[in-house]
Amino acid sequence: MELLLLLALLDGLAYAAQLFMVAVGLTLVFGVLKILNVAHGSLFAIGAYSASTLAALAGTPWLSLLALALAALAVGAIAGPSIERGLLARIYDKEQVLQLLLTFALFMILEDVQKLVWGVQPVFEDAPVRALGPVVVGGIVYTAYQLILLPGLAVVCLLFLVWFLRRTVTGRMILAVAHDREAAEAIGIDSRRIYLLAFTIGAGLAALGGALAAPTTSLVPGVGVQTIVLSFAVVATAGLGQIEGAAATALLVGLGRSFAVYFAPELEVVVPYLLMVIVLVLRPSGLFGGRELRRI
Amino acid sequence: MPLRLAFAVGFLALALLAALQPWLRFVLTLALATGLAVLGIMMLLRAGQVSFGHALYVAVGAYTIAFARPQLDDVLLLLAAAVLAAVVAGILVGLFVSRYRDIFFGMLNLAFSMVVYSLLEKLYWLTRGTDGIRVARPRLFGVALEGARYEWALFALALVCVAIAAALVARYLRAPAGEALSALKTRETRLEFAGVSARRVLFQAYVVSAGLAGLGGGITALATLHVTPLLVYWTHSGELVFVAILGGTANVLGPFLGAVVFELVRVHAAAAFPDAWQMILGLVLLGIVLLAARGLVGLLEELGRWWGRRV
Amino acid sequence: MVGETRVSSPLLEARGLVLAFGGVRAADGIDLDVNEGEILAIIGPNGAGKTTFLNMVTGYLRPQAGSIRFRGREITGLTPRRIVRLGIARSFQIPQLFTEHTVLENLALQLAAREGFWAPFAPLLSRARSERALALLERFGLGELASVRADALDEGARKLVDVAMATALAPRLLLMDEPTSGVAASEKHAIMDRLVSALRREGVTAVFVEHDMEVVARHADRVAVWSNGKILAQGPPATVLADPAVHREVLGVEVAPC
Amino acid sequence: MIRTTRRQAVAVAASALAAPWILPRSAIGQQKPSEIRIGISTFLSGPASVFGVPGRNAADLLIEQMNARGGIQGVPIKALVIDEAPGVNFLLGECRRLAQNENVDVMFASISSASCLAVAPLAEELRLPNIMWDCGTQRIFEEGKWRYSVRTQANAVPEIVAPLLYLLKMRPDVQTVAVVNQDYAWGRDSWAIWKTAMEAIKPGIRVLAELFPKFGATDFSTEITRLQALRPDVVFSTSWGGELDTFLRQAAERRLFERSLFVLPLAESSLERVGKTLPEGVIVGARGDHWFLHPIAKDTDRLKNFVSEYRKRYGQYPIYPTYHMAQALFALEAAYTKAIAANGGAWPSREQLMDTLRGLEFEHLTGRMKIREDGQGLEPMLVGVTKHVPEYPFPVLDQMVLFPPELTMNPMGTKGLEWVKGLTMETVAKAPAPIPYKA
Repeated sequence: MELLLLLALLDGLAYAAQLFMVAVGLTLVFGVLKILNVAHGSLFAIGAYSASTLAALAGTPWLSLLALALAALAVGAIAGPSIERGLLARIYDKEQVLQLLLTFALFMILEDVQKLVWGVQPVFEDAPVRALGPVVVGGIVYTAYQLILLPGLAVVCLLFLVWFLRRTVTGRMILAVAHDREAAEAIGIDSRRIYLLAFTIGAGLAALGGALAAPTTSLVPGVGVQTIVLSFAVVATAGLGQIEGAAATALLVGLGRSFAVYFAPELEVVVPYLLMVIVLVLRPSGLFGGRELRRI
Repeated sequence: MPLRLAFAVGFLALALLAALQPWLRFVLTLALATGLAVLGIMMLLRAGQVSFGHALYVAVGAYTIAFARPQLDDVLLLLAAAVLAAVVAGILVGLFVSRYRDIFFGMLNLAFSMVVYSLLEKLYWLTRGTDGIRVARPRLFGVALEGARYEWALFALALVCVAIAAALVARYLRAPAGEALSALKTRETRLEFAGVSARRVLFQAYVVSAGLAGLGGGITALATLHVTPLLVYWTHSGELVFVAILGGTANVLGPFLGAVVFELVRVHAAAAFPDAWQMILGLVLLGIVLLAARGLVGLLEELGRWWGRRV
Repeated sequence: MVGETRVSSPLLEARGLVLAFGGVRAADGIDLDVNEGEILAIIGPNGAGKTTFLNMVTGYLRPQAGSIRFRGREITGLTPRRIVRLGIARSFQIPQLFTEHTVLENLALQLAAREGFWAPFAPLLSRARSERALALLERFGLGELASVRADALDEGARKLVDVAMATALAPRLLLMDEPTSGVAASEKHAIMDRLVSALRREGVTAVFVEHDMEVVARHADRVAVWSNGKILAQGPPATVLADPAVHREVLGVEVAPC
Repeated sequence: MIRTTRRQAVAVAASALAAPWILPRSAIGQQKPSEIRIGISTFLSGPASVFGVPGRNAADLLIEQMNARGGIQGVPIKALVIDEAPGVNFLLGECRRLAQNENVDVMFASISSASCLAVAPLAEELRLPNIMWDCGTQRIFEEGKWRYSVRTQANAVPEIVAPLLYLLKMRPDVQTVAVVNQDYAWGRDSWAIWKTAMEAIKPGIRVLAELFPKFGATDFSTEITRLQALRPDVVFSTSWGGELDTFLRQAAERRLFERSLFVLPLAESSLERVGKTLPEGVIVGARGDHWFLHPIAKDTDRLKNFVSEYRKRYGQYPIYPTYHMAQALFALEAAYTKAIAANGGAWPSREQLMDTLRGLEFEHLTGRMKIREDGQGLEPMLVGVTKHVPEYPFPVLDQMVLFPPELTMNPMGTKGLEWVKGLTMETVAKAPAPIPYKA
């Protein structure tokens, strides 16, 4: 029984790490730009496809690990600014619904773009996983990639983001804009630049999430769709723009899911949504969200 | 009343289209059904709230018909059952979600719809999972209709439902509780300081919107005679919001205009580019959002104004 | 028992209200009575806690300690919706208008809030309601703006519409947060004259936050001076405004020429 | 000006209102058409496009080849492809468009069972000949009688029974089994068939875990950990596409193949992609009597030519949906040919075409098959076990058994799920001898 619990815990951690990597970028973008980016899943998918392509070219397994990071960086650096400047920046003054729908349109377009570029046959490149080899826990074989590297990177990513946002000038500027755009502008912060920066980081994180997931899974049309809905649930459960909240929620969902697989497999699919409803009943602004009072 | 005229012209145009192109009868019936669901979405959009899960009520309506069909053999009774079930579901969920705003409102709706989606897939013994349930073609006023007659009857019925729903919703939107929807969007606190429960304003509209979506789902099920869980998948909910924006929220014509244009674009895009129809739809949506944020109704109004200036 | 029914009992009694936000004490033991029929002005520097007091009375903020009674009834902790139904309406420092509606519709929504709000198919702008809304607007000299969308108004007009909306609720107690700030100086007095005479005619008790000492001196029966979440002084305008401490605290900060 | 338009409009509307009571075009008379128009519904987007697109590719290639030979009875073929991914509502509208606007002569529907179940009644209504080219649910002909629909391949019952028979023949000592299926109709149906048949043939095999990860899952780590801890003798999975690939890769990385024997009735379609990650000794099905190294047909020109042309054009070996598409096309060709011959050279009506399809025997790429009177196709089931050979960078099938339909398919008028309850060890014993892989 203890072994079973331990295994469920390990599986949950590994899953939570993947989930966090996808959700954190979405949370960041939502926190700063107040836009729920439906195309986040597409960026995830494009990051994953690019990483697979690049990793396949890399030759040696260790180089392929590097290729993952490179692919994410490239996708973030290209897609982020072009989407923000080319599309989003045009409608910041419009209603939120329109901004949401814009990203939905983008999602539909990118779905077909992926198909045209990478085709419909599943793409699979697991050289990075093989490079790290297996780990054995209690007689059970895991891959080091999923059990150690991914959770490790998720923690690094979390710590980095917290440090970046709280301790650096740029990060504080992002937080200031996220908190109150008008007040931030009043003290001389160029919110347009912050938007660009935050969206680019968010896009990069989406691509990174995809790139890191790529070696563990087959990429097929629709892979982004599957990921994005879950990330939505994480973002809402966490509270608006809460990085630590996203981590905590990802952990909750990851553990909830793996315990479900062990003890009540039929519940697996609904676990994230049940968690979300329960959390929002108890805390209407999300796990880490503070209640906002409007100045009147 | 120009809106009534627009509806009359629109109905005539649809009937003509359906007569000239028999296959469009079915597509247009579905478009009208979608329009009914979007009419409900549009009420919520007026309150600034985006439901990313309203396909739930479409599915409740459709599955109610699938489950009730063995006992009921009448189109109108079945539709009534569909609306009733959707209203009940709307009350249950609405009591909960009407407390929430913006992303929480949107995501909770999404969550409920996704839970129902997985239940429809999971409860295989009850729902036949993704295979879906066949609906035997019911009678209308005791008359068994075949093929094209049934299609015409359903098309006409959809038009009648649209006319009634549009008229009632238009009046509702002019009544205080309807006008309060956009008041809720712009200054919810002020509503509360006037002694009005913003939650009740939203709840009431939510239940109406659920009923409308249920009616739309019912008509859909009666037209396709086969219901599957895909009806409630979140992309379908997204489509409903898409159509609402495409049509515009200025008046009750928008949802139907949007739905008809959406279906026609989709059908023609799919015919011309079977591999990239989704991209075409995405580009249309992009164009609307960037260039005509008030939707087709807004475009029509501007066209009318331009015409007025020229003459 | 007998005491509560006395005519002289205050309409509103605030006792020992305390509220702090992150170290700043916006209310630090506020005791204040508002008597039936009087018009009370609240003055004080920015950040003294004037708006916070209104927010607590109307249920937007909940005091951490203390109690508020209205017509002898405990209202602390009730929601704004309940409180407004008991007869306390307010206007806002930052106008809270329904910006997608016309001025007339803004007023009509307030009127509808009192009756007929849930009638599903009776139009908001029924003839009777429109006429009443228009009459209210005329009182504030806003008749011509009736069909203008609220987001197209200038600051002064917005402010007045906001106050008009509060009066449309026909409260027993009307709280106004800087009702004429942003209104052109030339119109200020005329509007206040009309407003105050209407309040007195209808026997409405009012509290208003004001920075313009002339307005205070002319219209208030009584003045309360706020400072750092406390009431520094209260009494008839002539006495209070002559107090050097008040002068230093309020006028020294606010009105001194730069 | 205005008056004429209105009068025209009224006239058009009036004639159109009358239109539904006019008989459809096809019933009036059968002249030899200028082309045979086929509407094909297949997945062009979403996860199932891993089957849909190869199916469409095969159609393109084969139709081109057929037209180069002069088409069917001298009439060229034209295909109109539609995407069934958006769901039944959309598909039914598209089918109506194809039938009523594009005047297709035959419909090939579909991949998903939901699509087939929804299209069959519509085909009746439109009197539109419909060949179900790939969908698997056995319910279609068990629960409905369809005048205008046939299926040119087997169905879920033999597709699951054959690998089970193969397993029990190869490993009669199996004690425990676990299932990992996608959580949707096919995953549930196929498990029900397997479980029922297994309990009938060899009662007492214990089911250690029934895992149904959600459809479209991208990670099976948790399931794999479960399976490692439970150590079932057999892991059964009817997953397909990217999900099967992921499951197999993750299982290989985590050495699950060393602990359990895998039975994968659909894995033929994944072999080339997963490559030698998939170890030897895994039981693999092909959803029918076809494979590019089919033990009997592999040296025939017909198959060799198809495989090499397909590879040249699309860069991959053909997988089962391409054969299913071929079966549909060859059946259509054979039916037209036979019907015209029986008709004294005249072009057959839709009803004649359908009558001919029932009971039709026809040649396809890898053999010969028959369509039963109820419309259900009968074909043998190829099952084998993986083997690594130097000639190919991916596993090939060894010890192939071609299970005849008599052994694995329920007879007409019975329900598959009931019929499998009558299977016994004798059925296993009747399995034909395995054919070893030959380069």
